[in-house]
Amino acid sequence: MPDLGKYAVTVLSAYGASIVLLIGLVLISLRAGRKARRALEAVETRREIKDEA
Amino acid sequence: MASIWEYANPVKFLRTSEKVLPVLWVLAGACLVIGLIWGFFFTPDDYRQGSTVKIIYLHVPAALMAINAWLMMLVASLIWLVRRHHVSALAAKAAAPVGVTMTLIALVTGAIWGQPMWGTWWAWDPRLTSFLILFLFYLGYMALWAAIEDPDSAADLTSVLCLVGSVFAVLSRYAVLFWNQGLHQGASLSLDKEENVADVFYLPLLVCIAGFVLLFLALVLYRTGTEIRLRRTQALIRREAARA
Amino acid sequence: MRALLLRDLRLAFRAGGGFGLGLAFFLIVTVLVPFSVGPQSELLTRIAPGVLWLGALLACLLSLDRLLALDWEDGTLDLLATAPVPLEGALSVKALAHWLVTGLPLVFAAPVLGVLLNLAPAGYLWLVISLAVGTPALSVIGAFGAALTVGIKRGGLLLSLLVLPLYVPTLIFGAEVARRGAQGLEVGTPLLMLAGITFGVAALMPFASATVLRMNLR
Amino acid sequence: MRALLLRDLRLAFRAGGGFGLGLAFFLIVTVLVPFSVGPQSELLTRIAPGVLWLGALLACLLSLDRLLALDWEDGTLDLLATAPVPLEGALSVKALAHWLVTGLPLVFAAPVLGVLLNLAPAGYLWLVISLAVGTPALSVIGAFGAALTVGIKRGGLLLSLLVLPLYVPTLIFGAEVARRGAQGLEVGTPLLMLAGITFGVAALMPFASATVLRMNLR
Amino acid sequence: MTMLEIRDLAVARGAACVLEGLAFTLAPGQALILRGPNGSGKTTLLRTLAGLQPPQAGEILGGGEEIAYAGHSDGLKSMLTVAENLTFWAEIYGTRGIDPALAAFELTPLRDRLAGTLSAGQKRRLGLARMLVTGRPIWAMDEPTVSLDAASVELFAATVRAHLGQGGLAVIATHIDLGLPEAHVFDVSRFAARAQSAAATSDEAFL
Amino acid sequence: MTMLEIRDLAVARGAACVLEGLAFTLAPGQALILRGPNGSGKTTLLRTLAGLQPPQAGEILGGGEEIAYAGHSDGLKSMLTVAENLTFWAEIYGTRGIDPALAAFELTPLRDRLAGTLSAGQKRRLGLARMLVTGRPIWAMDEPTVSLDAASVELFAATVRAHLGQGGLAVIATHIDLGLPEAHVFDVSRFAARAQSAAATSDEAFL
Ligand code: HEM
Ligand SMILES: Nc1ncnc2c1ncn2[C@@H]1O[C@H](COP(=O)(O)OP(=O)(O)OP(=O)(O)O)[C@@H](O)[C@H]1O
Ligand SMILES: Nc1ncnc2c1ncn2[C@@H]1O[C@H](COP(=O)(O)OP(=O)(O)OP(=O)(O)O)[C@@H](O)[C@H]1O
Ligand SMILES: [Mg+2]
Ligand SMILES: [Mg+2]
Repeated sequence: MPDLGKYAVTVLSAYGASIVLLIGLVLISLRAGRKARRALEAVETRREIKDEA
Repeated sequence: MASIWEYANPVKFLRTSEKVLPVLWVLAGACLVIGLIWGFFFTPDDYRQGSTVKIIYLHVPAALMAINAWLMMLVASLIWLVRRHHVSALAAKAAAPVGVTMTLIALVTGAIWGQPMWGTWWAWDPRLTSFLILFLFYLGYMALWAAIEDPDSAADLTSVLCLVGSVFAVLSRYAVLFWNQGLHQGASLSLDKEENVADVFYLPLLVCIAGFVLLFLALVLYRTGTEIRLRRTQALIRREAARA
Repeated sequence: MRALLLRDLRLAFRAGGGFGLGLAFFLIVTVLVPFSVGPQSELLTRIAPGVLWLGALLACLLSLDRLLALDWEDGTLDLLATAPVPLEGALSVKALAHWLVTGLPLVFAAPVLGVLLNLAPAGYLWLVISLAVGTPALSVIGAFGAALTVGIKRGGLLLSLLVLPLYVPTLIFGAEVARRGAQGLEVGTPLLMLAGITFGVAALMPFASATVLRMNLR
Repeated sequence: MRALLLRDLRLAFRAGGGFGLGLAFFLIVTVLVPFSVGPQSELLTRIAPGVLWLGALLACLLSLDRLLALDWEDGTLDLLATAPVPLEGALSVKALAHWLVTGLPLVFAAPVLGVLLNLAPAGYLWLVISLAVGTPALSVIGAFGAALTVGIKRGGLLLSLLVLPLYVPTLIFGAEVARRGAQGLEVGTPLLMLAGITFGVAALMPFASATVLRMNLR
Repeated sequence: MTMLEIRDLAVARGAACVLEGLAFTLAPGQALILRGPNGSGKTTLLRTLAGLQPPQAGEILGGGEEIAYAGHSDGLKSMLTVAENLTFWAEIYGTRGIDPALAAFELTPLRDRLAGTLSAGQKRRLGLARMLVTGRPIWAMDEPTVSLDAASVELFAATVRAHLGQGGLAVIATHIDLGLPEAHVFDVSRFAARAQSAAATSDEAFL
Repeated sequence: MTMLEIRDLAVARGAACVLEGLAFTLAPGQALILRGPNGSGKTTLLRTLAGLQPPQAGEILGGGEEIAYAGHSDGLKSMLTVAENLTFWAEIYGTRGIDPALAAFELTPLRDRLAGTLSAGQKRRLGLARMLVTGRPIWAMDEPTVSLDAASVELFAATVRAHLGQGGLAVIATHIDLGLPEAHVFDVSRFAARAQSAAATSDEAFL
């Protein structure tokens, strides 16, 4: 750990806030992406079943 | 050589982005981790700003991406209005939340930085103010997307808003400059002003910027894919309903 | 009743339903203030508590015309008035839903916007408390105004006009709490008055609102 | 075209049509400001030009959703779009009518309200001039916002959200003229910019508005 | 037992009395078709029956908590789905099970569609399905078949008939033939208010 | 000479194609009645003819500046009188004289009444009178007789017949019988878009 001196709180909170925001964005994107993928797969399998019938 | 417009086909786009994305994620993650660790642990403190100079590795890349994301949306909107490629409309939609997060990071880190440097969290400096206005434009753009049901009209209307908004954003920038002279330092990444940032800070900063750019690309590609899948799902459901 | 609350909340969260718009409006008004009065931070610090209260009030006001007018236009209010729920209750529930989607978010957003206006550090706590105590009154009084103007096409502006004077006491005490808090003065009396207004209004106003709504539906 | 202008004006003057409401809102906001920031007169003098400009902007904003939404709801816009008038012209005329019933009265009312806020004597002239030059831009930009949100039920708040950032340059230059005027400084540059915005916007914006309106009617 | 009886009723719209001297009795299982040219006061009468406005004179027996009203507008939220719209009303009226109502108006395939995307007739069918979930015995309906095609009008007639069969009552204003021959026809134009009484509402005090 | 011809037209609503392969020709003096069950796409077709939305495929010859459209809503201002409403539209279309239009729909006694105080059917008559002041040869009307009583429907039929007699054209969507036996009936349900093309608008790219 580098010595941050009297600005430790400042620097750490800036890193903390940014990293939370970035990771939050990535997680939200991934979750929405997975949900969309699942929904699409559900519809596509339904379609295949129907096509076979 | 294949025309780049081929990738405007959603299915083709999905297939290609599927291949590119893992590489992008890895590169983005690597650049960010290397850049941030380098910047955080292995750079000296500035003689005036002390350790707060380390904030630059987040603040500057985020600020750059905040503007570039809007530019990308502007280009994508134009492409949609002129050539009507669905992928570009959806890419603009997908980029907005990324852009707004970047703006937020720039604002938050700037505010945290301002506390020790200027003795205040916030000052109505022209550059900070312009970013706040940019933030508002992002909010309005996203709210309009959310408010319209029909995806094509939503794409049309948000595209026009993006164009008009860009003009007014530039106008606001001049207005704000006129209104208040700032505290904030000028552009310092430009090549002719090397004296501003010493090499020790400059190299890790470049790596971080590369990381942010790659992360932006990865997120936009991924989110565009999500939007395409949602549209495709709706399209299939509609077709099913029409058959029934 | 629960069904009504859930429906109103659901409608607010659906695309275009208006959740978050009050918040955005609050943000924008706060941002516009420095543009209009100038950027000097010492000036901003002085007016910050008042501006934030005024902004919250306007954000609340602007969303009032969603409270009843939509339900009136598509005939829901007629049907609700003939349904087995007391109109007083229905109006209280609608005011509650309005507060949940408009007032409550403002309470949480206010400290962040305080930063933009250089609010004095001592002011944050009392700003939040005063908004939390005062904004419910704004929604309940607003429901009365909405009931009063419901028959009038695009009564939005008229509604604002009728409601604004009714908001004066709430605004005075609310802003007073925030201002005294920011200056480190004692806040007991205005806070008590503010709480009194909120409770009184929540208990009695729905009867007035239901009465005028019934007249308007006639 | 003339018929459209006359009809819009006539509707505005009829009962419930909204004429004077913008004015009243302007008055009330101005009156609420001392309640919220406190009554010290030297403070009020400092913020007076800005508050008056902000009040004018909000009054304008609040009446925007009458600009097109009413005509949309009752089907008039559909009929107008199939009628032999260019939509660009129709929108310009509607923006003009909006300015005549909202902006223009504010120009005349502002000096009176300036008294309430202890506006510096030198400020009156420039306040009136800046409002007269700037408010037309507010109506024209507002027409764009209204056209953008016309299909959306109760788009009122969304409309404000979209339009407010577009108002920033006008507000900055307008308030700057009024503020500098009140302090006896030179006002040439901001006044020129303000006039430039008004003319540019009046010349170009109707095309954008008509484009989005056509998209919305589709 | 549910009954609906009106005695010497007078109803007003705006400041003018439109109908007066109205009287009828409706027993369970009976339906009444209100007829009369445009502007004769059918809407006004139905709103009075539903309790939305007070009668000018005379009295209404029955009605009140027993009556369900359907006006010119359907009270649909375009941002809620068909099923959500109907469920809301079912909960308000404290009944449950929207499936029979959906089925009765052939809305089952549309149940997850947003109400805003329905065609005019589909919206109307949804508005009518609402009557089934109220669980109330007296139906007061204002031009229920507006925008409906012939097949849907038949659906509607069948639904009303089933409702009457269960001891329900219905008062329906309409201009077209509903295919309900068993219903009594009540022509309101015979009861048009005379000129004197036409202004005899709140103006009275000034005359 | 005014004609209206559509060739292989496809129309879409929302993101879904509803009708396709539509074709007809209408000569002066001819009327076309659009029929089809609820949700079959009549409104969509009329809006496309009126130029409010672009066709999905195919072409429309004639129309444009020749066509006057009347939709589900009448575009009335409730705070203007009957005469003021009509005069406004006359001026917009550059014609003059609203008296014949008022007379044709028996609105003369109501001419100074505010439009907001009219009954449903009276409002509709005013909306129809607007067509007469447009002075345009092609009328595209969506369920014009909603809320009209039998006498008013006859008035309407007579007006349309007079319009046709002067070489006018009319396309009318309706569910009820208008008493215009000479008009051709065009059943849109035969042209319902097939399943593949039902989603074949902007969805196409995603399939
Ligand atoms: C709160 C909002 C702030 C925003 C929106 C903001 C915005 C920006 C932007 C856009 C840049 C990139 C400039 C360029 O290289 O062209 C930048 C750079 C920079 N900002 Fe900020 N800033 C904010 C606050 C602060 C504060 C409080 C400080 C504290 C001293 C600060 C210090 C810097 C520094 C040192 C750079 C790097 C410029 C350079 O490369 O030398 N910023 N900021
Ligand atoms: N404010 C008012 N002042 C005077 N008369 C009014 C007012 N409002 C409505 N009327 C008149 O009251 C009468 C009754 O209207 P009502 O809507 O009840 O008729 P209706 O039988 O439902 O007609 P429709 O079949 O056209 O729907 C109409 O002649 C109408 O013109
Ligand atoms: N946003 C949308 N998405 C999908 N389908 C839609 C959308 N909007 C409308 N539709 C469908 O388009 C079809 C055509 O509607 P249209 O209003 O043209 O029918 P119509 O023939 O006028 O019916 P009606 O007689 O009931 O008025 C309907 O089946 C409707 O449900
Ligand atoms: Mg009626
Ligand atoms: Mg239709």
